[in-house]
Amino acid sequence: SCGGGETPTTPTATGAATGAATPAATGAATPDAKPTAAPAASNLTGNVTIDGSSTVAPVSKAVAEDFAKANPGVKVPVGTSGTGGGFKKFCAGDTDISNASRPIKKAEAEDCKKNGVEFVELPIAIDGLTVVVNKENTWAKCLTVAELNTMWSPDSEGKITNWNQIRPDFPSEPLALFGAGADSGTFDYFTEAINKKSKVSRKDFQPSEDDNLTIKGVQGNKGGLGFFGVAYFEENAKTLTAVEIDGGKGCVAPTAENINNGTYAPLSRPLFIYVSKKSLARPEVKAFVDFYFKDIKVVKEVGYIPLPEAALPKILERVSAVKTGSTFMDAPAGVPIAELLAKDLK
Amino acid sequence: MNASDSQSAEKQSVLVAENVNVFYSSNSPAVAGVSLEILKNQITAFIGPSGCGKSTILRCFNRLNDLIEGCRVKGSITFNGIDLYDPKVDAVAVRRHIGMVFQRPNPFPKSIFENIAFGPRINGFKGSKNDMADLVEKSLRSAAIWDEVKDKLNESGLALSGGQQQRLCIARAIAVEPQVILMDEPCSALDPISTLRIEELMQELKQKYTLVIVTHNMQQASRSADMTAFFNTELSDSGKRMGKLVEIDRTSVIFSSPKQTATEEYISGRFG
Amino acid sequence: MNASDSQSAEKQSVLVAENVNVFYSSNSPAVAGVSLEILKNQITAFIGPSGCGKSTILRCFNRLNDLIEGCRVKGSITFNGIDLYDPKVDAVAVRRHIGMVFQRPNPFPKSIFENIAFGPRINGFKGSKNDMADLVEKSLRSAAIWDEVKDKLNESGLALSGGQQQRLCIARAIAVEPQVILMDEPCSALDPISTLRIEELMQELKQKYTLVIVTHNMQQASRSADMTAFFNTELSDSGKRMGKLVEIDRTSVIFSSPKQTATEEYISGRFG
Amino acid sequence: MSNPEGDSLDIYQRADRNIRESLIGYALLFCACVSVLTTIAIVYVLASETINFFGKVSVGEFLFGKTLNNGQYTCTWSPQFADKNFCVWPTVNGTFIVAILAMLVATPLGLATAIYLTEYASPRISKILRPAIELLAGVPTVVYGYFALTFVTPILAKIIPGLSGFNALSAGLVMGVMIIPTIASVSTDAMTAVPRALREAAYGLGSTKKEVATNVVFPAALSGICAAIILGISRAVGETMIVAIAAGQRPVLTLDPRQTVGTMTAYIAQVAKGDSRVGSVEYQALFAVGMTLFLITLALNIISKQISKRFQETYE
Amino acid sequence: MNNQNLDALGLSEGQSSDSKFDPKLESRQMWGKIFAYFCVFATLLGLIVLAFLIFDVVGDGSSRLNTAMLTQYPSRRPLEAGYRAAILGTFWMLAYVLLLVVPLGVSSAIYLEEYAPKNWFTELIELNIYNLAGIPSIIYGLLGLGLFVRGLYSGRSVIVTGILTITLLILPPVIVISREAIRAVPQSVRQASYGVGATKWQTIRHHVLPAALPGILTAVIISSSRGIGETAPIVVLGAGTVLFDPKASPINFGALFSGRFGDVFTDTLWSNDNFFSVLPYQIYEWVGDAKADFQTLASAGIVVLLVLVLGMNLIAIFLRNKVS
Ligand SMILES: Nc1ncnc2c1ncn2[C@@H]1O[C@H](COP(=O)(O)OP(=O)(O)OP(=O)(O)O)[C@@H](O)[C@H]1O
Ligand SMILES: Nc1ncnc2c1ncn2[C@@H]1O[C@H](COP(=O)(O)OP(=O)(O)OP(=O)(O)O)[C@@H](O)[C@H]1O
Ligand SMILES: [Mg+2]
Ligand SMILES: [Mg+2]
Ligand SMILES: O=P([O-])([O-])[O-]
Repeated sequence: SCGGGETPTTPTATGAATGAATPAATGAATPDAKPTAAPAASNLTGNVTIDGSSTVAPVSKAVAEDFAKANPGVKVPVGTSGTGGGFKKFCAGDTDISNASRPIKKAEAEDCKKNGVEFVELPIAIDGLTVVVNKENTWAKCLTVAELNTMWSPDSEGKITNWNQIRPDFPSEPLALFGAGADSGTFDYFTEAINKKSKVSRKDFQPSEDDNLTIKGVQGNKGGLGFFGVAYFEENAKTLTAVEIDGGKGCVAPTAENINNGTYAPLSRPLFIYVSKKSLARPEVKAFVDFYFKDIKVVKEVGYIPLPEAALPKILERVSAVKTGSTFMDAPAGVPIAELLAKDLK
Repeated sequence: MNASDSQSAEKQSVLVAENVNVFYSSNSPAVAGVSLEILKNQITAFIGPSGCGKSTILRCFNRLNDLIEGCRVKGSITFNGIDLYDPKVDAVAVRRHIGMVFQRPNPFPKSIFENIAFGPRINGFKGSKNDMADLVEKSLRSAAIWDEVKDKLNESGLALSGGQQQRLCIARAIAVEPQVILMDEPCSALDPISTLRIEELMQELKQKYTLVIVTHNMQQASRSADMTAFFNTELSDSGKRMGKLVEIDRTSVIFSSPKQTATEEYISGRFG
Repeated sequence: MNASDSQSAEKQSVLVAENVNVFYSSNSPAVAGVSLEILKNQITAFIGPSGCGKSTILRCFNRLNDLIEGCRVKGSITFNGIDLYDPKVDAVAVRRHIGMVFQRPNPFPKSIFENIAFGPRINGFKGSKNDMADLVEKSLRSAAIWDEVKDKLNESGLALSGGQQQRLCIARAIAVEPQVILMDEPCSALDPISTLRIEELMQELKQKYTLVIVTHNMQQASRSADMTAFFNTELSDSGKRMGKLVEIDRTSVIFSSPKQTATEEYISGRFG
Repeated sequence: MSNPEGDSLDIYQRADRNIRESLIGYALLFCACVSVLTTIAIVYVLASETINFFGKVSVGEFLFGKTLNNGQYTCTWSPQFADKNFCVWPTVNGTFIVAILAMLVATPLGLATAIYLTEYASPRISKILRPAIELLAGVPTVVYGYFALTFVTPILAKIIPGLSGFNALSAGLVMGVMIIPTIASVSTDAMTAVPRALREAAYGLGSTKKEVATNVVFPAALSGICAAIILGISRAVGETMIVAIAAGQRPVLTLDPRQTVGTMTAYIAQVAKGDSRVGSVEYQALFAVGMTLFLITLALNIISKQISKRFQETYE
Repeated sequence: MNNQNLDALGLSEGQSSDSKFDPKLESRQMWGKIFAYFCVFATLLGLIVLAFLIFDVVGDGSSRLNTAMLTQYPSRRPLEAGYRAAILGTFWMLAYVLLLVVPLGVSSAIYLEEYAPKNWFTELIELNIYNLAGIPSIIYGLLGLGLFVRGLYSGRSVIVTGILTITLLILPPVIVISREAIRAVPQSVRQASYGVGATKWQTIRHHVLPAALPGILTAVIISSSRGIGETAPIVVLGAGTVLFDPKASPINFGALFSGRFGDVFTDTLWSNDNFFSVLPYQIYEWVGDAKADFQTLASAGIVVLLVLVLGMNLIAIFLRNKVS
C-alpha cells in the first residue's frame, strides 16, 4: 500500500515448534513434505524483506506463514507497494525479494544494473480473472473481448446501460457493473486486457477493494456483472455463473487447464518473484526461496493457478544455479510459460 | 389563623394553609404544621432566619414545589376555597393565577416585549396583535417600568439593570392577570434605590393583587407589609431541624409586641 | 487612622494599610484610598453593604488577591513593619503568618487529621509523628471542636456539619501558628447556634491571635468586635462604583455615635 | 508605629522553592506545547504533499473542474484512472450527502434525547441513561460500518427499490446513530447551563413542561445547541470507516441517497490501502483531499467553538 | 367558592368564562404528552440500535467465539486464524499509549487550567487543542504516515508509529476532559490550601490532582478506548494484518542482562521490523475477505473489540458515578 509501504507478514515463533533443525539450504527435500504437518524449528535468524505486487502478496504471505512455523527466528515482512513500487525499492537494494504481477521492465532492469543489483527471475503461479454474472442471467454464457470492451470502455460511460446494447438478442435488463477498486492490481490488469491500456475504464461501475463486495453485488443484481480471481469464483460457484471468454479463438471457460495451457486469454498472466542475488547468498533468504517452491501448492489455496508441472524443475534450477537475468522481459502475451523459461537469460 | 385583629375577619382569605408539612425526599418534614391565611389585597411578609422554610411554604402556594423531585406536601392549601392539591387541579393552571417573582431577576433571554408577551401567549391570549401591544404596555406601566423601556421594547431583557430587570419580572407576572403574586426576596439582589422603588410598587400593586413576600430584611417587612409571619427553625423530637411558623399577626403587632419570645429575640437582633 | 480613642495608641498595630487602592483588571479601582490599622489581639469587624470591597481589602492582607488574574494593589500594607508587597516578600510565606477562614466552610476532601496536618507539613513541621498528633489535637482544641471529632479523626472532614466544618477550618488555620486570622463572613452559612459558638470561639482566640472579620450581620459586629470599620460604595468622578472606607472606630462608638451620617443610616437600617 | 516581632518573620522569597516551582511550570508548559507541535506537524505534512500535488494539477481544476478540448465542462474525481480528473467536488458531495443524512437522523433524536435527559428524566435516571447513550459513541466505527452493510442495507433494500448495495442512505442512517451522543451530550450541557430560574419563571406563568422545554430552555440554549450540531457535522464529515465499508467508493455528483457515493475519507482510506506509489499524483491527491478535509473540519470546529463561547458568556 | 376559579384551575375545561385568555389546557397537556413520548423514544432508540448491533454481531460470530480465536495467530485459513497477534498488538499499543498520554495529557491540562496566564499564546494553545480534538482521525493517520512511517521509519509501519499516532490522536480529548475535571475542583479547596501557606505546586499536588483523579482517569480510559477502536488512522499507516512478536518491548531485556549492550535496542519496540496489527484493523481486513468463514471470524473479533471497548467505558462510567 502507499500507506505503510509494507503490509507486513512477520512470522515468528509460536513456541509450538518441536523437532530438530532442518538443514536449510538443501533444496532437495521430498516434494511431498508438508511444512505445516511436521514443523521443525531451525535456528536460522534474520529478516527476509519482501515488497511489491499486491496480487502476488497473498502467495508470499501464505508461504511466509508456513515458513514461520519451521523457522521461528526469521521474520518475513511482506509489503504491498505494487509491482512498480516494489521494483523501485528492490533495485535500490532495499528489499530481498520483489513480488511482481508482470515481468520486470527494461527500464527497471537497467535501474537494477546501475545499482549493482542482480536478480533471479522466478515465475510462481498464473493469475486468471473470471467474469461472473448473476445466477438468473441465462443469456450471457459467453462474451467476446470486444463485448467486454463495449461494456467497460470509457466511451460507454453513461451510455451503455442495458444488456441489449451489448448484443441485440440479449434481453432488456439494466447492466450493473462491479469491479475491483481502481487502486488495485486486478483493476489494472483487467483494464489492460480488455481496454488495451491499464487503468483505462468507464468510471460508473461499482468499485470495491473487497472482492467479497463484488460477489455480493452480482449476487443481488439480476443484470450484474463483475470480475475477480478465478479461485474466489470456485468458492462462490453455487451462487454465481462464470462467463466463458472468446478471445478470438472461441469460447473458453476459466478452468485451470485452459489457464495453464494459455488458451484462456487474455484474462490470464504469470506471476513472479524476483530475488536479489546478493540476498540469496544469505542462508535465511535461500531457505525461504527453497521453501517457497516446496510450499508452492499454496498458490491454489490463495486463489491462483499453479504452474504447469513441467516448468517447476527449470525454475528450481534457476535457484540452485543462481541464474540471473530475465527471459520474460517484454515478452508478448499468450506465450506458454515453459517456452519462456527455456529462453536465454538476458 | 393566628391573627388576633378584628379587622381580619372582614378581609377575605385568598389562600388558606392548614397544618401544612413539606417533605424533601427524607421522611422528616423540612417545614411542619404551618397554618395561616393570606388576606386579599394585603401584603403578607414571611420573615425568619435562613433555612426556616419561608421559600418552601411560598412555593407550595403555586405548586412550584411539584417540580422538585421527591418533594411532597401534606395538609391542605386552598385557593378561593379550592383545594390546590386536589388531583383534579392542574398545576399549570394554578400557576397562571398565582404568579411568582424570584430572588434574582430572571428575565428570559428575549426582547423586553417577548418577556411580557410570553405568558399571555402560552395562555391562549385571545386578542389581536394590537391588543397584545396594549397588554404589554399596561403590564409594564403597572410595574412602573414603562417609561424606562418604552423606546427599547425590542432590546434584550438582559440588557437592563438589576432593578429594572426585577420590575420587568413583576410586569411579566402581572401580564397573565394573576390574583396573587408571590415574591421570594425580590429585593435581596438589588441596591437600596432599586429596593425602594420595588417597595413603592408593591404598595400600588396591592390595590389589585394579593401579595406574599419573603424577606430577610426586617426593615423592609416593617415598612411594607400589612401582615407578618415569623418562621423559625426548631429541632424535632428526633433531632432533625424543621421549620415552624412561630406566629403571624399584623405587622405592627409583630414588631412592637410579639407574643412569642423567639419572635422578639429575632426582631431585636439577638440572633439570626 | 480615624480611631479617636486614646486606648488605641497603647495597642500595637499588626497590619497597617495606607491609602490602599485595589484594581480588578479595569483601570478604575474597586476599592480606593483605604487607610486603617489592625490592632494586636483585637477583633476588627468590617461592615458595609454588599460589593463595597470588604472582602477585597481583607484578601489584600494575606495577598490572596495575587491569585486573581489582573488584580493589582496600590498603596502600602505593612505587616509588623514589613511591606507585604515588597518584591522580596514571598506571598506563600505571608499566608502562613496571616491565616484565613472563608465564608463557606471549605475543608479539604480528606480526613479530619489530614486537614489539620497539611499546613504544618508543607511548612516543614519538624516534629515526630507524635508531635504532629499533639499539634493536631492542640489545634482542634483551640477551635473548640476536639471533643466532637476526637473519635473520628480518620473520617472525612466533609462528613461534619456546617458549623463543625467551619471550626475545623479555624483549627486548620491555627495549626500553622499564624499571627493574624482573617475571616470573611465566617458565620453567614451557619445556623444561629453554630454562629454563637463561633462567636464565643473568636473571643477566646483573640487572646493569642489578631482577628479581622467581615460580616453582614451588624448584631454580630456589635456583639463581637472591638473595632468596627464601615465601608460603603461611592460613585467616583467618572461615575464608576467604588468601595471606600467611611470610618473605623471602636465598635461602641460606631454603633452609638458614628461620625458619618452614612454610617448611621446603615446601622439604623435605613439602607442596605 | 510598626514594631517588628521578636522572632524574625520568614516571609521573604526563597530561591530553592522559586526555582522548583518555576521548573515545574516550564515542564508543564512544554507538555502543553506538544499539541501545538502536533498541529504544526499536521499542517506541514499535509501542506508539503499538497504543494507537490498542485505542482501537477491546477488549483482551478481541483476546485472547479475543467473544460475539455471539445468545450465540455467536466468535474469528476478519478485520480486512479488513466483518464485522470481531479475535481474534488464529487468527493465533497459524497461526504456531505452522507453527513446530511446522518444529521437528519442525529439532530432530532439527539436534541430530543437532550431534552428528555434535562427536562423529563429524574436525575437518577439521567445519570444512568446519559452514559448509556454515550456508549454509542464508544462503539468502534468499523463495527458500525459492518452493521450498516450487513444488517441495515439488506433491510432497506427490501423497502426501497433501486437501492445500491453500497449506498449513502444506510451509511448515513447508521452514522446518524453514531452521532446522537455527540449532539445529545453537548446540548445536554447547554440545556443544563440554562439557569433553573428561567424554567421556574416560565412555570410560574403557567407553562407546561413541553412549553418550558421548547419555548424557554431550547431558545436559551440555542447557541450551545448550534455548536453541538456543527460539532456533529464535523464528526460526520470526518468519519471514515462507516462510509468506506458501507457507502461505496465511487465519487459522483448526485443527490440521490440510494446511490453509491465516494467520500473524501473513503478516498483516503482506499488509496492508503491500495497500491498507489509514493510520489505518484494519486498519492499526492491523498494529501490534497486530506488538506481539504482538514480545512473543512477546522472551519466547522472554529465556528462551533465561537458559538459555544458566546453561549457560555451569556450564562457565566 | 366561585365558578370562575373552578374553570381557571382546569376543573371544568371547555366553558371557560375567562374573558381574555383561552388556555386550552387539555390540548396543551396532550401535546406535552406526545412530545414527552417522542423524547423518551429518541432516548431509547440509540440504545435499541446498540442492542440490535450487539445481537447481530454475536449471532454472526457465535460459532467462532471460543478460546482458539484468541490464541491463534492469523492465517490464510479462516478456521486456523485467530486474533492473538491483533489482541497483543492492541494491548501493547494501549499500554504504551497510556504511558505517553497520561503524563502529557495531565500535564497539559494542569498547565492550561492552573498556570497559563491569560495571553495570546495560551489562547492559541487552547483553541488549538479544541480544534485538534475535532479533527478527523484519518487526518492523524496522514500525520503518522508522513511523520513517523515515512519519516522516522523510512516507510515501515511499525508499532511505534501506531503508538505515536494514536497518542497524538487521543491527547486532545484527554486534555480537554482532564481540564474539566481539574476545573471542577472547587476554588475553595485551592484557597484553603493557599491560605495555610502552600505553594502552587503543593496545592495542585496535594489537593487538586487527588480530587480531580477520578475525572482524569475517566478521561484517559474513555479516550484510550476510542483510541484502540480506531481503524482509519491504522489503515492509513498501513499496519500489518498477520503477525506480531509478543516479546517486543522497548528494551531487549535478554540482551541487557546477558551484557550484549549493542543489542539492547534491537528487536524491540523501537526497532524497525516490529510490524504490528491491531484488532479493529484485523477485523476490517477480514470483513472484506471473500471467504465466508472469515466474516464469521470478523464478527467474533467485533465481539472481542466491543467487550474491550465497552468494558473500558463501563469502568469509566463506574468511576465517574462513584465520585459524583
Ligand atoms: N430542593 C431541596 N431539597 C432538599 N431540601 C431542601 C430543598 N430546598 C430547601 N430544602 C431544605 O428545606 C429547608 C427550608 O428551606 P427554605 O429554602 O425554604 O428556607 P428559607 O427560609 O427560604 O431560607 P433562605 O432564607 O436561606 O432562603 C432547609 O433546611 C433546606 O435545606
Ligand atoms: N475577582 C473579581 N474580579 C473583578 N471584580 C471583582 C472581583 N471580586 C470582586 N470584584 C468587585 O470588587 C468590588 C468589591 O467586591 P468585594 O467582594 O470586595 O465586596 P464585599 O464588600 O466583600 O461584598 P459582599 O458583601 O457581597 O461579599 C465589587 O464591585 C465586585 O464586583
Ligand atoms: Mg429562601
Ligand atoms: Mg465579600
Ligand atoms: O499490485 P500489482 O502490481 O499486482 O498491481
